[in-house]
Amino acid sequence: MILAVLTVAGMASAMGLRNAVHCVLALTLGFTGVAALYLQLDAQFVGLAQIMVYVGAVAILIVFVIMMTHRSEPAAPPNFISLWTVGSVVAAAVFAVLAWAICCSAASTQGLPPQPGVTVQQIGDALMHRFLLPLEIMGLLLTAALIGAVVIAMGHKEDMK
Amino acid sequence: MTWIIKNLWLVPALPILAAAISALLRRRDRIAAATLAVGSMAASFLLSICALLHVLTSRGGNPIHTFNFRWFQFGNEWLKLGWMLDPLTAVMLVMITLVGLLIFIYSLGYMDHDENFTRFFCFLALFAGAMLGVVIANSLLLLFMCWEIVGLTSYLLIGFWYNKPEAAAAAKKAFITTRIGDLAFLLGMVWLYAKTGTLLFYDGGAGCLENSALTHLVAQSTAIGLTASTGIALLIFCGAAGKSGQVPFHVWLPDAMEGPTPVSALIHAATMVAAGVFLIARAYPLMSAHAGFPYTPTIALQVVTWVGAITALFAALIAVAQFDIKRILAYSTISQLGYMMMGLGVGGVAVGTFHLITHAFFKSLLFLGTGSVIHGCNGEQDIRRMGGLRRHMPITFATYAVGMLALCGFPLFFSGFWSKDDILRSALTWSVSRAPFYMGAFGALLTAFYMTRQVFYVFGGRARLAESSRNILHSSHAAGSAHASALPRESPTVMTVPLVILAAFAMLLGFMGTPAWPWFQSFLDGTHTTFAVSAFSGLAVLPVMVSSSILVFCGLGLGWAFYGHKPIQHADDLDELDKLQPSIFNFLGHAFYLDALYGATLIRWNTWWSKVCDWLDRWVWNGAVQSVSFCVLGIAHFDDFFDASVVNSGFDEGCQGVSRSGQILSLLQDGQVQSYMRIIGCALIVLVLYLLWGAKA
Amino acid sequence: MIHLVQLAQQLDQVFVLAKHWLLGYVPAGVQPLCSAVLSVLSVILVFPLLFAIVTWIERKGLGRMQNRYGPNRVGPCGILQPIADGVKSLTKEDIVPITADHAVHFLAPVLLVSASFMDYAVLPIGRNMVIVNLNAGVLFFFAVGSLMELAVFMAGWSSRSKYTLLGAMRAIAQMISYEVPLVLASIVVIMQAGSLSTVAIVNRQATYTGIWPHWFVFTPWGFAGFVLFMIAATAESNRSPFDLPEGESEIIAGYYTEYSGFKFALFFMGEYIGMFATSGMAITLFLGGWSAPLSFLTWIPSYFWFFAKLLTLIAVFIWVRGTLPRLRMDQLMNLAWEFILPMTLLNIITAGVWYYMPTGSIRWFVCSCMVIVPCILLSRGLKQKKRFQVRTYHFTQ
Amino acid sequence: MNSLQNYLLLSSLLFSIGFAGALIRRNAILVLIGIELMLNAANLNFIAFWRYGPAPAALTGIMFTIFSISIAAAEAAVGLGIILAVYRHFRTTDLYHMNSLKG
Repeated sequence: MILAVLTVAGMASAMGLRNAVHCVLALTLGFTGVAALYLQLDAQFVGLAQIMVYVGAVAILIVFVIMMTHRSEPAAPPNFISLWTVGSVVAAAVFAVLAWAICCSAASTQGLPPQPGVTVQQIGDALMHRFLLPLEIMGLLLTAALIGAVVIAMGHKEDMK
Repeated sequence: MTWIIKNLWLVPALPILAAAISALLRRRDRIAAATLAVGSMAASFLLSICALLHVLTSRGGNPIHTFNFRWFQFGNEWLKLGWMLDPLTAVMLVMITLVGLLIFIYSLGYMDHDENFTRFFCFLALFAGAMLGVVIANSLLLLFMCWEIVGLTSYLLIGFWYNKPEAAAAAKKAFITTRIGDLAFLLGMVWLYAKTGTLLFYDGGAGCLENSALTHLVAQSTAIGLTASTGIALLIFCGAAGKSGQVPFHVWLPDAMEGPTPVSALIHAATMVAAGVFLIARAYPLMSAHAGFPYTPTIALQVVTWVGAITALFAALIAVAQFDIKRILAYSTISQLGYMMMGLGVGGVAVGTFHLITHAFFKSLLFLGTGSVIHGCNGEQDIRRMGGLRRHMPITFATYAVGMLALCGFPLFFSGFWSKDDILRSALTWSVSRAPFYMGAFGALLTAFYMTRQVFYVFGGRARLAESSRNILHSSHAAGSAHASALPRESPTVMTVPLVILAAFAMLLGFMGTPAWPWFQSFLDGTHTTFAVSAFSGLAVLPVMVSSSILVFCGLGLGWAFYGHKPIQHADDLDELDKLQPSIFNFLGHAFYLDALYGATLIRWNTWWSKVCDWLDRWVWNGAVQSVSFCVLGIAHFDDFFDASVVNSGFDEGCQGVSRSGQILSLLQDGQVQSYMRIIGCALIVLVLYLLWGAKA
Repeated sequence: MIHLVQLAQQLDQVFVLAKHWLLGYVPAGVQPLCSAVLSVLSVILVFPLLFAIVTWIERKGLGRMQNRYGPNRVGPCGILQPIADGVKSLTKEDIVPITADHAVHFLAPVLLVSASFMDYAVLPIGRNMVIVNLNAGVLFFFAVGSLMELAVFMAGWSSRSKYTLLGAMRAIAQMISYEVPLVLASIVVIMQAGSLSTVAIVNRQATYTGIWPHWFVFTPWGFAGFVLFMIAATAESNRSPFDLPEGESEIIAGYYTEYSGFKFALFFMGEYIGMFATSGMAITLFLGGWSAPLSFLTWIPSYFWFFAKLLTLIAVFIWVRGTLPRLRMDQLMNLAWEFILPMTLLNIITAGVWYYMPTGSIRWFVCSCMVIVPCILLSRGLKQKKRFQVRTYHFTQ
Repeated sequence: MNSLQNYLLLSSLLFSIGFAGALIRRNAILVLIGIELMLNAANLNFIAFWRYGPAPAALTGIMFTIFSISIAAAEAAVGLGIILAVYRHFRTTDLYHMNSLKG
């Protein structure tokens, strides 16, 4: 419960604050909360991976980009208010519909099954056997993403020199 | 001895390992690279000897030993790889490793001056490893991988002197041409996997070359009426044809001669181009999978035969009129490959493979001899500028003569005779048609002829090298011509010794497969054999032998008549044939001039036809046309009026309407990401609502 | 004899027993909470004490290396110096720059220190002496370690000063690029132990053949991994020779330039605690955790061994700091990406080979070659990249 | 209180928060953050369903989450790279000014 509140607060402030860096800090709070939720759901590996990837990598990455493109949020254009209202209304509607769907669904009423003692070893085995091909593809994707990101970001290096 | 089956992977692994290490070496430690390559090659030669011995000792029982393992799992099924050891594999292994070893040693001398010595040996070793992998592969997938590596290394080696533009171009050409074939090969592989669910050749009854799968394949038939097996076989044959330069795809092989000569010998004469033939031999059960009536060859085999026969004749014709010493051999290689394909088609695995093996030896011998010649002439490749080398390089001449006689199929003492004779004999008894036999026979005649021509040009006559001022331009490696002396000289021992060894093999190998004692064939077929002179009196044995030897003699005689008895005087003399039949000669010289040929015929035909049409026009059609034209004019006027008044206006209206609506619609596209996302959100809401509705109702 | 053995075991488990004894007095409902509190408290009490001692040792040691007395005023040969420092930093005024982002500026040191304390949750300090035995313990360690980068960034960014920002950026770049080899270097151990749980890893190493322990450091890949891990750890905890983020000569004190008083002390402590934690992880992964170095020394309590190893590693840290000069930024990055990273990757391969080869001297030979040869090659590559020349500075530009 | 329902509600709440952020904020980076939030919500769903689902031993939920986390990392890297490139071009990260695709 506390975790949920923490997470939601973090996320909400991440979206709400005006200063981009504050947003990122709040975001890390939210990520940590989600990770804690994973831990609560006995998914240790995923939770810690979440912290490592998001807090350790993504957040820092975002911070770097913010540092490189640092501007305070630009002044509100004429339609800012309408943008704000429409956006929030749509989002709220989405939430309402989803919540309704969840409440109606029958799947959500069952209780907690006994804890599955998932060790990291099992995950590794699964990755190496049943999910080998996805794993390979993932590696390929990550490599491609790495190169692509470098190329895109460093594209104009010679111009800058 | 069974450990050899477990450890057969070492045979290709060693050269590849050597290649990997020498890839890490720096350019200047040449010794290390050479030692690595040659040593690994020698080691795998010994291993393959062991393999051969093992196969020999374990005759009688199941001749095919396989070792399969799981590679990796995707979804819930495993992809399996494996290697196999059967007579074919063993023979190929020994052949490749032996020839490869000799060529490696040879290129120690040949590439001595090259500054990329290390890289060269790295590539060579990699190639050898991949080739051996092709041979031992028990899985079509593994075979395909090694096949591709082979293609890659051939690309790298053809373009080894990549600063020569034509070398680079040739490399590209070779790579792309073979790719076309490999694409078909890949398709066939995928098709096969889809049908049989395995790519292993032999898997204890579950393999794709074993009866269960084959019957399954034969049973199914495709849209165009071919059985699935035939379709797959044809696709695979495309790959094979691409690799071993059969007629549609032969264009890359002559250009591939831009590479260093040892490469031409190893890759484009002995091993790689034979890989295609090997592939057909390996997939022979698939090729010959017949739907019931076994006595007519399958469509696949017929295709193989015809393509082979055509190639054999066609390439032999072209070879007659070439002047580049290596191109002559290239075309003869193509035609010999055609023979092999034909042999496979008409006579089965044994016949084709026998010619493959013998050809590998004498053709690499020829190429190495060529290399030695070129080396001696400081990179001169034009046979008109050589001549008289008989005196300057005797060893080369002797060995070259052996190779040449073997290639011509000089009776009784040379391997080429027996293997070619074998092919011709089975072609004669082919049930479908006799044409391949005649084409093959004529090809044999031509072969003898052009080889004689080449030999007389190169070794006979008086030395014309002195007058060649362009040898620097021709020189394939600058370092070679650095210490260029006008007089040709014999090559170093490290180059001549392999020549001698190969020559010995080129002579002796033939006796493995004489009709009297068809040891080789029976070894491949797994049957037992005995020595029997009486076999000569068998069906069409002696006649074929006699006829083919007569053909050979005719060829030799013709060659002598043209080039021998009156030695060529000057480099710029016209070729004898050229004097005799300039048109035909040029025509062949430019590899059938295909475009010009079409041009000539079509145009002549056209002119004639146009004359006829002209007459018809003038006296028959004209009146009719006149009358018709008036009606047309009338209609045209009416149309014009109709357009102007009716269609145009309506059409304009339509255009305006479209553009207006476009403008209106484009308001939606305001380029704001977030408005798009807003719409997405609304769509999501609608979707969920719809799903809920569905759930409720 | 039996008595001695029992005594040894009692001595070994004394803290655990004490904890259980104390827990006996609290109602069963709150026992888990209390046990957690007790363990955490013990950590929070022990390690700052260690920190105090280590600062003194370090200053003395550095002094000796640089031919000067270290602190020698307060107490006998300055032994009380840490206390004086503590009092001073507590009583100093806590200055916050006017433009600083107060909340973040305050949170940064807290986050740093708490993160560095969280590291100890998975360190087995002695037999049965680990706070939580996660089955992804090592992962937890690194996850928490990645929190520190965030704290560093918060500190540097929030105090709105170019020095701090530069320092923070440097520190983060360095930490990120050295976290990769840190993790990769520890993967070999995970491969061998087949588990991510620190306890399992230590238990795996706590056996003996003859008198020799099965520490991972006594294998080729283990040794290479250990060295690489220590290098990466030095960089990770911003210590010399990798202390660019706080290079006094360039950027005054790096990201905590603008801190003073108690917060500064917190940063200082956080760094040291983090260093201890990393060394502890190195000990757990490679040096057999709390297990005794020789089989006949097992009667000495396990925690004693742990702290002995810890102090040794710290001594090594101090020694290195006193010995090596500071690297340039590009040298730092080159070292990370061109030497350490490839070495760790190769090391992983080596560990795999080791795992699948039959035991024997061949295995030793092959694996040592697989480690040594690339090491030589790579280092040669590094040296070739460096060109020695007289560097001229142009002040007129 | 820790029923599946609550987790789903929480994740949908997170999702819509992220969505709102993506809709409202005009700093491209923050929009990216919003997208990350949505991904996290989805992952939370996966984990929750895995935990409460019929066959937790199948690990499918965990696998999905691991893969989607790594995809998210890649996506963040590429996205930020793109943002940097765009910033070099427009000198701003304000989505409002990036409307060159306007019809």
